[in-house]
Amino acid sequence: MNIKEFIAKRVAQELKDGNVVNLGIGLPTMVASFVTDDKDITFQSENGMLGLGPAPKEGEEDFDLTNAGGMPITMSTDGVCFDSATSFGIIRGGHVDITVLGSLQVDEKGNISNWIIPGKMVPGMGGAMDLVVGAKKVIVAMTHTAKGKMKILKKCTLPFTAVNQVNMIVTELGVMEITPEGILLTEIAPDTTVEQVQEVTEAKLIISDNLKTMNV
Amino acid sequence: MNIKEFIAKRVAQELKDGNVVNLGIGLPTMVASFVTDDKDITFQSENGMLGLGPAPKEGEEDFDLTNAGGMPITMSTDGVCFDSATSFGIIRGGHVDITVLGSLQVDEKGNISNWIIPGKMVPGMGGAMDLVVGAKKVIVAMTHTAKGKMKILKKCTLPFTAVNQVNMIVTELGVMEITPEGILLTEIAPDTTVEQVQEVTEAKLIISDNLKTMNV
Amino acid sequence: MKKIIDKSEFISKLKNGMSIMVGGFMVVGTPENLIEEIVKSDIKDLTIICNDAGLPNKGVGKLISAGKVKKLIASHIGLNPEAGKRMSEGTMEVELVPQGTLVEQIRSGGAGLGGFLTPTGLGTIVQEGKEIIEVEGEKFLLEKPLKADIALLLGHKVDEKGNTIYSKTTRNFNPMMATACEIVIVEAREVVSIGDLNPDNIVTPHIFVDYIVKGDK
Amino acid sequence: MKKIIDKSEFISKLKNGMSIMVGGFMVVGTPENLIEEIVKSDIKDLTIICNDAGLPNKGVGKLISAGKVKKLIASHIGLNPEAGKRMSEGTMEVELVPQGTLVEQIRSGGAGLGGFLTPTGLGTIVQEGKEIIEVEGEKFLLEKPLKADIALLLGHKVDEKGNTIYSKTTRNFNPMMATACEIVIVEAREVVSIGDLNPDNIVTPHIFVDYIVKGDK
Repeated sequence: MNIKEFIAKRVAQELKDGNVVNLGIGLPTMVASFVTDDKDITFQSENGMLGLGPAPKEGEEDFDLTNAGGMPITMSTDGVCFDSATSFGIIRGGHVDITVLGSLQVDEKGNISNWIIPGKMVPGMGGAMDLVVGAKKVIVAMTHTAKGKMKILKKCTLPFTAVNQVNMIVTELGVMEITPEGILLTEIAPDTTVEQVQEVTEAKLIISDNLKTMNV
Repeated sequence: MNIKEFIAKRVAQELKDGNVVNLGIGLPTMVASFVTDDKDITFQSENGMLGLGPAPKEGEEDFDLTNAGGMPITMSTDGVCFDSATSFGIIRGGHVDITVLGSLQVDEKGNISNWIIPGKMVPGMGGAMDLVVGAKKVIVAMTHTAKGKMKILKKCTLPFTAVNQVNMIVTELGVMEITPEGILLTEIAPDTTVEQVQEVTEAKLIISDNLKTMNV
Repeated sequence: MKKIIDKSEFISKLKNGMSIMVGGFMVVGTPENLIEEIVKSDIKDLTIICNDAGLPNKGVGKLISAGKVKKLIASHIGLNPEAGKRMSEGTMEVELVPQGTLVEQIRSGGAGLGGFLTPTGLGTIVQEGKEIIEVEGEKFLLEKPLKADIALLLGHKVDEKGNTIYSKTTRNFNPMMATACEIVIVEAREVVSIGDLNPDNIVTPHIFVDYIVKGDK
Repeated sequence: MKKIIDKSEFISKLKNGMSIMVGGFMVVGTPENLIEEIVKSDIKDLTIICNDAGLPNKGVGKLISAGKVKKLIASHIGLNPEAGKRMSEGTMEVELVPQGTLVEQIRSGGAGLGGFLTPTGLGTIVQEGKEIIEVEGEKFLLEKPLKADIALLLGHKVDEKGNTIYSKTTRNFNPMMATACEIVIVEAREVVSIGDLNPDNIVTPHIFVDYIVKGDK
C-alpha cells in the first residue's frame, strides 16, 4: 500500500452506510475501491450521475458514461443520470453527505485553497466551490506536505476555494478535525510522533486527549 | 356562433404558424378549436405539457393527462410532459409567444386585474401573473362588459395581476391594441358603431385610421 | 435501508403542526392514499404547501374539509369553495403565491439557493414586503426559498430504492418537492425492482426518497 | 417548419463575434461535428460558454487551438494546456465561474429570472464586484443570468420536430443551454420520427430547438 492508498483507505472508513458521497479527481477517486461491502454508499459525480459502479474493463468502456474527469465509469443498477443544474442542486442543496477532495492548502479556520496558483497554474474551480460549500461534511484527503512545503497552515496564502468549510483532513501522518479552537489531531499514523506531525504542520495542532493510531 | 365563440374565433386569427400558445381557462380554451389546419400551433399548458391534441372522446379520458383546469385532454404526437419548474421556465423565459386569458378589468396602460375581488372572490392568481409577465404577446379575450359594468377602464380598480403587460383586447365589439398613447381600436364588430363601443368603454378609445370590420 | 413502509408506519412519521408539501395540480398527481390516511388520523394544525386547494372531496381539499389545515400556501383555491369559505371565516390562513414563484421557491429550497429574482408580481400586491432588486436596468422581486418538514408525492413507477418516474401531467410540483423536505414519502402506484427503470428516464433520484408507501395502481 | 439543415446551412447561421454556448463536460456531450465545421470555416472572435476548455484536439479545445475564441467563460480549463497558454499570453480572455453557478446562470437566463442567490464563492475572489445579499441571517452572492446568441448541443435521439433526449452523462449542460440562446442547434446522433419518443422522457422540448444537423451515430 502506497501513501495515497493509505490515505484513501482511511478516508473510506469515514463513509457511513447510506451516505451520498462525491469524490474529487485523483487521490479521492481511490476511496471508492476501499469501501467495504457492508456499506451501501451512493457516489455522486457532479457531471450528472449517481451510482458509480466498478471501473469498466478495458475495451468495454462506454464513453457516454464518464466521471467529472471525463474518464469512463460504470453505473450501479440503481444509477441515475441528470443534467448539471440538477447535479448542483443536489450538491449545493446539502444532499451530498460527504465530499472528499484534494487540496493545495487548508488552514485552521477550515479555509481551503485548491483551485489556483496565481501566475502559475489556473485550472479553475470546476465544481469544487459548490461541493465544499454544499456538502454536509468536507474531507480533505492529501499528502501532508508537497515537495517539502507545508500545506496545513495558520492561514492559506493562496486564493480561497471556500471559507470555513473543511471538517476533516486525512493525510499519511494523521487525521485532523477542524474545530472552533483550531485543528484537533485525533489520529496519528503508526510509528509517528506528535512532534513529527507538528513539525510539518504550520498550524498549531491541538492533540486529542483520546489520540488514536490510524488503523488502516 | 355565440358571443364567446365569436371572440375565440377572432383570437384564433392572431395565432401564427409556429407559435407557442397558452390558453387560459374558460373562453380562451375555445380558441384552440378555431385554429385553421394550415397553422402549426403548439399549445402549452402550465401544469406541465406542450402539444395539446383534440378533446378526448367520452369514456376515453386519461386522467393522468389534464390541462391547467384539471380537465382531461389529449396530446399531439409531438407532445412533451415536464415538471412545473420547467413549465414556468418556459413561461417566464419568454418561450411562449402568445397567452390568451380572460379578465375582470384591463386599462389603457395595459394593466390587468383578473385574480381577486377583495372580500368577494379570491380564487388566487394561479399561473396568470407569470403568464402575463412572461409571454411575448398578451391577448385578453373577454366580453366587453360584465352585467352592465365596464371592464375596459382608464385605470383598473381591482388589484393588478400585472402592470403594463397587455398587448391586445378582443371582445364581441372590437379588437383593441394597447399603445403608449392609449387604447387603439383597430377592428370593430359588424353592424356596430364606434360610438356604441366607446359608450361601454371607460377608457377613451383612439380610432385607427385604418379601422376594419372584424372578419370572423 | 428498507424504504417500503405500510400506511400505519407512514402516519407515525407525522406530527401535529408540521409543514407538508403535497404534490399535484388540481388533484392530478396528488397521493390520495396518503391524504386519506391523514384524514383518518388525529394529525392536525398542518401547514400545507400545494399548487392549489384541491377539490372539496379530493386531494388536499380533503384535509381542508377535515379541518386539519391551519395554513395553506398555494397559487389557486378557486376550485374549492370550502377553502374560500374557511379563508373568509378566518379558520384557515391562506397565502397566495404566483404559481411560477411557488415552484421556484421550492426548487430554491431544495437546491441550496438563497432565493431568486423574478419579474412576476412586480407592481402588484405580491410585491408587498419584498425587496426590489435592479439588475441591468430591470426590476425584479427577490423571492425566498421554501422548505418543509415532509413531502408527500405520487410516483407512477418507483423502484425499491426510491428512484421515481411520474406519469404525464401528474409530474407537476412533485419533483421539486422531493428536493425541499426533511422527509420525503412517495406513494407508489407501482413498485418495481431496482434496475427496472432506465437511468436516463428517472426523474427523482432515490437519494431524495426516504419512504415508499404502496398505493393503488 | 423544416428544422433539419445540412452542415453548410449550419455555418450560415454563425457570424464573427457571436456568443456561443457549447454543451459538454470534458468533451462528453459536445457536438464534435458542429465544432469541426466551425474550425473549417472563417468564423472567428467567438465568445464561448462551456463547462470547460475541452481538450487541445477535442471539443471546444479545437476552437481554442484554431484561434477562434476571443473569450471563454468556463468553470475549468485544467485539461487543456493550450487554453492556459493563451490565457497567460493574453490572446484569449478567460472568465472562470464555479460550475454550479455557471449552469444556474444559464438556467436563469432561459427561465426569465433576474438572477439568484448562492452561497458558492462567498469570501473568495469569485465574490469580487458582486452584490452580497443577506436572507434570514445568511449571506449569499447575487449571480446574474447568462444568455448567448447560439447554443450548440449534442442530442442522442432527436425527433424531426426537435424533441431531444440525451444519453447518460452527455446530458450535462445541454438542456439548460437549449433554453438560454436565440438560436439553438442540435447535432443529432440519430433523427427519429415524431411520436417515436415517449413524452415523459423527452428532456428538451421541440420549442427550444431551431435547427437539427445530422451527426454521426
